[in-house]
Amino acid sequence: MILVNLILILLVGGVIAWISERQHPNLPRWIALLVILFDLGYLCAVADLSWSQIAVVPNPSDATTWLFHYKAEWIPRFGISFELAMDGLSLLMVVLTLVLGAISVSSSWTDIKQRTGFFEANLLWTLAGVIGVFLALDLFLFFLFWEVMLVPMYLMIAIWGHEGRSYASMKFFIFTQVSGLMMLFAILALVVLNQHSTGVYSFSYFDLLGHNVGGDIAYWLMLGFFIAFFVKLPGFPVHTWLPDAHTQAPTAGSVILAGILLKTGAYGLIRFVVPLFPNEAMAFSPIALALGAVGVIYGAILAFGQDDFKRMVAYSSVSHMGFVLLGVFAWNTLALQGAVMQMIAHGLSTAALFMIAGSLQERLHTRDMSKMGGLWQNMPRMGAVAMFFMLASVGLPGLGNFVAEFMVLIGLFKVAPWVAVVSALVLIVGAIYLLIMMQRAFQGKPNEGLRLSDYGGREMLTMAVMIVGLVWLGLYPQPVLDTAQPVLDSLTRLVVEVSEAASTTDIAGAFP
Amino acid sequence: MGSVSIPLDHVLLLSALLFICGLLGLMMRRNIIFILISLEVMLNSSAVAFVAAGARWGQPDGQIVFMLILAVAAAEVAVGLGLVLQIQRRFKSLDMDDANRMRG
Amino acid sequence: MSMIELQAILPIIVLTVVIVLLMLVIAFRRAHGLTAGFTVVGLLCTLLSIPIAMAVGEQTMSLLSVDRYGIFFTVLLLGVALASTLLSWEYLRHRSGRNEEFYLLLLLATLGALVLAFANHVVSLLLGMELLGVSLYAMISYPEKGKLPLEAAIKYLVLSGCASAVLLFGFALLYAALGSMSFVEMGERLSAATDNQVLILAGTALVLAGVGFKLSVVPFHMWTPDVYQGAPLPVAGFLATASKGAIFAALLRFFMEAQLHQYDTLLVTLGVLAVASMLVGNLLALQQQNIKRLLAYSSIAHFGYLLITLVAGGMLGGSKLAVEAASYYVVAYVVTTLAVFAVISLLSSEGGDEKQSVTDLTGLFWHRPLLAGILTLSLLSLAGIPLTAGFIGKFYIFTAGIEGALWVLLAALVLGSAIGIYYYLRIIYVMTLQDDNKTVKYSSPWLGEIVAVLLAVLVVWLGVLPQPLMVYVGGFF
Amino acid sequence: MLELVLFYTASTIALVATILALTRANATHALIYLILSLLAVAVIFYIIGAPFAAALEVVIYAGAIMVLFIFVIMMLNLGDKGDRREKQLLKPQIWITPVIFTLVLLVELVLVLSQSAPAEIQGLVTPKQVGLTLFGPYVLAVEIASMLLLAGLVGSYHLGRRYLEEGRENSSRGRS
Amino acid sequence: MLKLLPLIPLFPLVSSIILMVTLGKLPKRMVAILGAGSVGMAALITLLVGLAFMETGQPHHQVLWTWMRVGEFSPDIAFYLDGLTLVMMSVITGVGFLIHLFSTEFMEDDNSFSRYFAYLNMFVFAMLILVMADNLLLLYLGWEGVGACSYLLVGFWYQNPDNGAAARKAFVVTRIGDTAMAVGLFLLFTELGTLDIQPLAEAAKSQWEVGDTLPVVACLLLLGGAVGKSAQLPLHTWLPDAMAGPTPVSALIHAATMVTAGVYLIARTHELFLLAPPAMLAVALVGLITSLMAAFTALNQHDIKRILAYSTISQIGYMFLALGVGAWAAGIFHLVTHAFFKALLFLAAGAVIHCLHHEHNIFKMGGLRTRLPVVFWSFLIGSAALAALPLTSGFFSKDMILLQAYELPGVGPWLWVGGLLGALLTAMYSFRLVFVVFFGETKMEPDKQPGVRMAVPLSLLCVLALVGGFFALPLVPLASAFPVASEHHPSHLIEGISIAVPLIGLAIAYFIFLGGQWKVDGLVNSASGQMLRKFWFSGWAMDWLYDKFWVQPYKSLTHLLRRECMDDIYNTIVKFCQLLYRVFSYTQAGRLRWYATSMVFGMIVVIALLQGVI
Repeated sequence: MILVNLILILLVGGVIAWISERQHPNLPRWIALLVILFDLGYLCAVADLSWSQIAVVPNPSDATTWLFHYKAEWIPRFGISFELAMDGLSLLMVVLTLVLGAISVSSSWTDIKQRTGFFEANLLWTLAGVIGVFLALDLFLFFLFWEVMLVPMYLMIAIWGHEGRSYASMKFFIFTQVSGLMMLFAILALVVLNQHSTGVYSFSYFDLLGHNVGGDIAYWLMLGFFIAFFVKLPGFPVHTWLPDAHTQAPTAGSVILAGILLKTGAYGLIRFVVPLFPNEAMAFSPIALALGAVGVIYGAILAFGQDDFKRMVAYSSVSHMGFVLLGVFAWNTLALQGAVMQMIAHGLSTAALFMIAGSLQERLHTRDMSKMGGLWQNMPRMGAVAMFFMLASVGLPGLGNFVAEFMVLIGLFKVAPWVAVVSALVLIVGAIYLLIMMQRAFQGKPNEGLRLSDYGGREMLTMAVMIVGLVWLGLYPQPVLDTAQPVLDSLTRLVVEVSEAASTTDIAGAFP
Repeated sequence: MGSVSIPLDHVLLLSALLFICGLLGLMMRRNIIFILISLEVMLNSSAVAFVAAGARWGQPDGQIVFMLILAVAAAEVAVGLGLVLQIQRRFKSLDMDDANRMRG
Repeated sequence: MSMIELQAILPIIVLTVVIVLLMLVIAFRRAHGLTAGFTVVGLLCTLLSIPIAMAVGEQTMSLLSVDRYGIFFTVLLLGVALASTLLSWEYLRHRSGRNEEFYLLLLLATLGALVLAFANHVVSLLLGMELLGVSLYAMISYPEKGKLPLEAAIKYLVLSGCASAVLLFGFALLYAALGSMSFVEMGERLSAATDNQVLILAGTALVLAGVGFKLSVVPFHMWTPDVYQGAPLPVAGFLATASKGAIFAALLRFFMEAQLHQYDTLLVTLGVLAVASMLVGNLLALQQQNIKRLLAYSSIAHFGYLLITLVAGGMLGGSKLAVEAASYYVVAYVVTTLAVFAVISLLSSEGGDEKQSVTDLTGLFWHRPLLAGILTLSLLSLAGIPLTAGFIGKFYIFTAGIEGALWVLLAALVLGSAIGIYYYLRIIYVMTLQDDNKTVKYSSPWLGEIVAVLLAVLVVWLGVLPQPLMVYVGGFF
Repeated sequence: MLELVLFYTASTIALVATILALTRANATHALIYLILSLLAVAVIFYIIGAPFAAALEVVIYAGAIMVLFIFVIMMLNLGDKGDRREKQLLKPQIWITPVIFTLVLLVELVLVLSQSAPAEIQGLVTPKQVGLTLFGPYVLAVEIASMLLLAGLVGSYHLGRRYLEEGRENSSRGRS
Repeated sequence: MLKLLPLIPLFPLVSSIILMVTLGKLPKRMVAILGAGSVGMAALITLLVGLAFMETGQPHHQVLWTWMRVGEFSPDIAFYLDGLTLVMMSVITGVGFLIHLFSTEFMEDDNSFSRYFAYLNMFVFAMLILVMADNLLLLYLGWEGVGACSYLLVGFWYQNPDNGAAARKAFVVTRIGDTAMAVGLFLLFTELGTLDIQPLAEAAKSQWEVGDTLPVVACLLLLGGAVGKSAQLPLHTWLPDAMAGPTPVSALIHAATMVTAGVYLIARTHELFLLAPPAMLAVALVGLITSLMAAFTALNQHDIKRILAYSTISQIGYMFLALGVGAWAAGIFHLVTHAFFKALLFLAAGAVIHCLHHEHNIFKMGGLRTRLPVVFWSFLIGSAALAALPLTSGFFSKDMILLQAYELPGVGPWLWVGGLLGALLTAMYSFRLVFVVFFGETKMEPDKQPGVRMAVPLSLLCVLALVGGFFALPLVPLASAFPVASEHHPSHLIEGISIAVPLIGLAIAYFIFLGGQWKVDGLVNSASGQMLRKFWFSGWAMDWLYDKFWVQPYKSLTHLLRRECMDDIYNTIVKFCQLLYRVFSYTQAGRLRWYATSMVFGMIVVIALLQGVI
C-alpha cells in the first residue's frame, strides 16, 4: 500500500494545487512543494528501510524478495493486475524523481506566472506517472503509466512553453507515443505467446520473466520494447524530439524531462529489455552499443553547433544518455552501475544547467548565446554555479558524472574495447562545447547596459542541493552503488543463467 | 407456365444489366431527378434479382423482399422528392454539380 | 407469434408504441419541451422493458433473434438515442422552427437501429437499415436554414440508396445461390455448398460494398465528411455512433452466423479495406480544419481498426476474442465519439452558426474548462491513450490482431495511430492557446453538460475498470 | 418456347427503355420510358412465375411511385432551360470514366454469372403462398415496413411543409 | 606524524571552499591570510611528515574511505607516501607557498582577488591529490582537477576573449592526452584487475613479460596523458597560450608543478614502463624532439612569458629524455630544480610585467638592471640555473640526465648529442632574454618597485635555484623509490663537453644580443631565414596544422550538422504525409457523381479481390 500511496499523494496533491489557485496564485507552488516533500518524507519514514534489507538480493521472479510488493486484481479477463513493486533500483529512481520534482517546483517559482495551479497540478501528475513507471511491474500497468505521464507533460510544454511549443510538444508526444505503440505491440505479443504455452494470460513481470518465447519472434519483441525505451532515452537517430521539447518547455518542464523522463527509458532497458529477452538483447548488443557510441559523439558534436543555450544542453543530454545505453548493453555489473549512476548524476547536472538556462531566459528574454556574454560580471553567483555544473558535465572527477562515465567505460572496455575508445572521445568533444558555452554566456566582454539580478536565496539553495548531491555522488557514491548492487547482481545472474541454458540448447544459433 | 425453363442466369444477367444502367446514370447525370430515377432503376433491378432467385427456389420469400423493396423505394422517393423541392428552392437549380460547397 | 416471442421483442414493441404516442402528442400539442420530455420518457421505458424481455431468455425468431448480443447493442443504441435527444434539445432550443418531428424521426431511426441489432435475416437487415436511413435523410436536412444540410441530405440519400441497392443485389445473388435468407441457414448451406462459389463470392462482395458504404470504409467513404459537415451536430453525432454502431453490429452478426470467414479472399479483402481505411482516413484528417470533417475522417480510420477484428475473427475461425474485441471497440468508439459531438454541439447551443472550425476552440480550456476537459479526454480516448475507453479498445484490437498474427494490419494500425495522434493533439493544443479577446458570457446548457459529463465518466470508467463489460461481451455467440 | 421468346423480348424492351430513360434530357420523357421499362419487367415477373409481383410492379411501382415523380416534376415546372447543360453528357470527360468503370463491372458480373452453376426457374409461386408467408414468418417485417413508410411520411411532410410555407412567405413578400 | 598526511591537501581545500562560498565578501587581508596561509600550513605539515618519513624510509599507505566499490573495482580515497611523493609534495607546497605569497602582492589590485586564491588553493589541493594518490583513479582525479584549475586560472581575466580561448585550448588539448590516459586506465584495469599503483606494478610484473604488446600499448596511452599534461609534442601548443593567465599562475602551474605531472606519472608507473622498452624509447624521443623544437622556438619569441613557456616545454623535454633513458631519479631531480628556477624566472618576469604596466614584449624593455635590481638578480640567477651554468642547481640535474643518456646502449650517444644541442640553445635564449631585458638602453621606466611580499619569495627562490641542486638533496628520498642507477662514471671528456656547451651558448648570446659583435641580421632577413624564423616563431607551425586539420574541419562539421540532418528524415515523412493529405483531400471534391464513381470503383476492387483476381 505504501507504493500506492506514493502515487496517490502526488495525484491528490495535484488536484489540491489546482483548486487552491483560486485562493491565491502563490498557493499552488507551496502546496506542490510541500506535497513532494511530504511524499519524500513519507517514503523515508514509512518505508523505514535498513541497509540489511536493501542488501538482500531480490529474486527477479519472486516478488516477495523485493523491498515492497503490492498486488491487486484488476482485469482478470487478461490476467492484468495492479502490481507495484520496489527494489533498490526503483528506490533510487523514485528518490531521484521526488528530489528533482521539488527542484523543478523551485525552478518554476517565478518562471510561471499564469495559471500556476494547473501548472503545478500537471507537474505533480507527471511525477506521479513517472513514479508509476518506476514501480509498475505489471506490463499493462507499466504501459499505462508510460503513456499517461505524457499527457500532463505535453500540456506543460504546450501551454507554458516558448515560441515553438506547438511543434515541439507535438513532436515529443508523437515520438514517444508511436514508439510506445510498438512496445504495446510487443507486450501483447509476449503475453499472447506466453498464454499459448502456459494457457493463462498474465501481464505480470514475474510471470513473464521465464517465458519461453524463442526464435525470431522474440528478437522482434525485444526490438519493440527496445524502440520505446530507446526513443525515450533518447538514442541516435530518434533523439530529435528531445532538443525541440527541451528547448521549448518551461524550465520546470525541461528539468523534469531531462532529469526524470529520460530515465524512464533507461530504467526500462535495465528492467525489461534485457531480463525479458536476455539472449536476444545480447545478440542485439553490438548494434545497441554502436548506436550508443554514435549518440554520445553525435550529441556532443551537435551541442557545439548550437546557439540556443537550452538546445545545447539538450544535445548534451543526448550525449550523456548515450552512456546509459552503452552501460546497459555492455551488461556487466560495472557498466550497469555506471549506467545507474549516470541516470542520477545526469539528472542533477542537466537539471541544473536547464535551470540556469531558464534563469537566463527569465532575465534576458533570450536563449541565444550569441546575445549573451560577460554575464559573470553581472551575475557572479550564477556564473560560479554554471561553472560548477559545466565542469560536472565535462566529467570532472570528484563529481558524480565522472564516476558514472568512468564506470560505464571501464565496464564497456571489457566487452567492446573499440566502442569504449570511441565513446571516450566524448571527453574531448564534450569539453569543447561546454567550454564554449561558458565562454559565450558568462565570459567575454560584459554588456555594461544590463542590470541583472543575480541568484537569490531560493535559487542558491536549490543549486546548493544539487551541488552537494553531485559532490557526494562523486566522492562517496557507495550508498547509491550499494542500493543498486543487489538488483543488478540478480539481473546479471539471470542473464547468465539464461544464456548458459541457451548455449546448452543452442538457441543462440537461431539468429542470423 | 411451370413447364417453361428460363435459365436463372439470364434473368440475373438482365437484372445485372439494369443495375449497371442505373449505376451509369448515377455516375453521369447531373440532374437530381435523373439521379433519383437511376436509383429507382437500381432498386428495381435488385428486386428483379430477388424475384428470380425466389422463383429459382420456388419460394415466396423473393416476392416478399420485392414488396419490401417497393416500400423502401416509396419511402426513399418520398423523402428524396421532398429534398428535391427544397433544393430547387435554395439552389435555384437541380444540377448536383452546383451542390459542392463541402469539400476538402 | 407466441407470447414469449412477443415478450422477447418487447423493446421494439415499446419503442413503436412510443413513436405512435409521440405522434399523437405532437398532433395534440406542439411544444418542444413536452416532445423532448416525452421522447426521453419513452426511451427510458424502452430501456426498462429490456429486463422483462431478457426474462424469457434468448429467443430466435424468423427475422430477429433476441440474445445477449442484441440486447447489449440495444442498450448501447438506446443510450445513444437518449443522449442525442438531450443534446438535440439543447441544440434546437435556441433555433427557430418546428422541432417536434425531429424527435419522431430520432425515435424512428432508433427503432431501425434496434432492428439491426437483432436482425438475423436479410429482410430485417434491409428494413432496419432503411428505417435508419430514411429517418436520417430527414434528420440531416432538418434545419430550415442554410444549404449545407440539404446538400448533405441529398448526397447521403443518393449514395446510401445506391449502397442499399448494391447490398440488395448482393443479397439477391446470395439468395439465388443458397436459397435462404436467414443468416444461420445461409451459414449452414454455405459450408455445404460446393458449387456456385463464384456467385456466392460476388454476392458477398456486393454486400460488403454496401455495408462498407454505411460504415464509410475506404473506398466507400467519400460521403462521410460532407454529410457530417452538413448535418446538424446532434444528427452527425447520431449518424456517427448509433447508425454506424448498429450497422456494424448487424454486419458482425452476419459475418459470424453466416460463417463467412471460411473464405480466405474475403479476409484478404477485409484486410485491404482495413488498411486503406486506417491510412486514408487518418491522412485525410491530418490538416483538416473543420472539426466535423475531421471527426468524419477519424471515424473512417476507426472503422478500419474495427475491421481488423473481423479479419482476426476469420483467421481464428470465428473466435470469441474477435467478437469481444469488436464489441468492446464499438462501445468505446460510440461513447467517445458521442462525447466529442456532445461537447461541440453544446458549444453551438447558443444558436446561430455551428462552431465547426478548429479555431473556434481557441482558448476553450480557459473559458469553458469543463467542456474542454471532456473534449480533451475524449480526443485522448480516440487517440488511444490509456485510462480511457479508447485505449482498452485498441488493446483489444491489438490482442485480437496478434492472436490472428495479422502483422501487416497491426503495422498499419500503428502507422494510422501515429498520424491520428497528430490531429487529435492539434485540437487539444488549440484549446490551450491563450485567447483573451473572448469575453462572451456563456449560458450554461446544464442538461447537455450533464450528458457530456456522464459520457466522459463512461469513457474513463470503461478505460479504468473494463472487467465487467469484458466479461459481458465475452459471452456472445 | 413462347415464354422464352416473350422473356427475351421483354428483357430487351426493359433494357432499351431503361437506357433511353436515363439518356433523355427531358425528365417527363424519361419517366415515360422508365414506366415502359417497369411494365416490361412486370411481364418478366409474370413469366418467371411471380404474378403477384408482376401486379405490384404495375400497380405500385409504375402506378404510384412514378406518379410521385411526375407530380414533383410538374410542381417544379421544369422547362427546357435546365436541360441545356445535359448536353455535356456528350463530352468524353463526363462519360469516359463512368463508362470504363461500368464496363469493367459488367465484365466482372457477366463472368460471375457465366460461371455459376446452371439453375432453372422452378415455377409458379401463387399469391396465396406469398400472402401466407408474408403474414406468417414475415409478419414483423410488415410492421417494420409500416414504420419505414411512416418515417418516409414524416420526412417528406417536414420537407414538403417547409417548401409550401416558404413558398407562401415568398409569394406574400412578393405581394407586399 | 604520518597520520597528518590527509591534512596537507585538506588545508588548501578548506581554504578554497571558504573562499568560494563567501563569494568575495571577505576583506582582502583575510583572503590573503587564508589563501597563502593554508598553503603555508600545508608546507609545514609536509615538512613534519617528511621528517617522519625520513626516519623510517618506509612507504606509508593511508586509506581514508572507499571511493566506489563494484565487484573487484574498488578504488579508495587513499594516499601513498614514498620518496617520490614527498619530493613532489615538498615542491608543491614549498614553491606553492612562495608563489602564493608573491601573489598576495601581485594580485592586490585585482577585483577578483578572492576568486583568484580560491582557484589557486584548489589547484594546490588537486595537485597534492595527484601526487599523493594511491591509485590511478584518484591520481586521475587530481590530474583532471589541476587541468580544471589551470583552465580557470588561465581564463581568470575572462573579459578578454583571447584569454578564454587560451584557457579552452589548454583544457581541450590536455584533455586529448587525458583521454588517452583514461583509455590506458581502462586497459590496465581490464588486464590487471586493479588500479592501485603498487599492486598494479606487482601484477604487471607477474603477468607481463618484457616486450609484450599490452604493456607497450598501456604505456603509450599513459604517455599520451603525460604528453598532454606536460605539453610535449604533439600536444604542446596549449602551454604558450596558457601564459594568458596571471604570471604567478604561470609560475606555479605552467612551470613548477602541473606541467611536470606527466613526468611524475611516468616516474610513478616506471615499473610498467620498464616492461615496455619501445615505450621508453618513445618517451625519450618525444622528450628530445620537444626539447629541441621548443628551444628553437624560444629563441625567436619576443613575449617574455612565451619565451619562458617554450623554455618550460624544452626543459620538460629534458625530463622526458631522462625518464626515457631510465634515469628516473635524474628526471625527478631536474623536475625539482626546474621548479625552483623556472618559478623564480616566472615570478621575476611577473615582477617585471607588474612594474612595467603589463608590458610583455622584451624588445620594449631594456636596461632594467639598475631600475629593478632585485628582479635583475633573480632573473640572472634563474637564467643561469636554466642554462645549467656550472654549480647552479640546473647544472647538476641536467648533467645527470645527459650523462645517463650517454650511458644508454645503442641510441644513447645520439640522445646525448641532441641534449647538448638543446643545452646550447637553452643558454642562448635564456641569456638573450637577460641581455635584452636588463641591459642596453632603458626604453621604459618602471612605475613601481616590487614590495616585500614579492621580494621575499624571489630571494628565497634565488637561494633554492642556486643551491637547490648542490647537495643533490632531492635525491635522498628518491633513492628508495627507483631502481638504483649503475654507478658508472663516464669519461671526463664527456663531462667536460657537458659543462662547456652552456658556456658557449652564453657566449653566443652575448655576442649577438649584447655585444653586437655578430651581425645576424643579414642571415635573419634573408628569405629562407625569414621563413625559418616564422616557422620557429609559430612553434613549428603546429597551431596552423591543428587549425587546418582538426579545428576547422570540426567546425565545419558542426556547422553542417547543426541543423540536425536526422530531422530531415522525419520531416520527409511529414512532408510525404502532407502530400498524401493534399492528394486525398483533392479526391473529396464534393461532387456527387464523383462520389458515386468512387463507389463503383470500390465495388470493382472488392469483387476482384474476393474472386481472387487481384
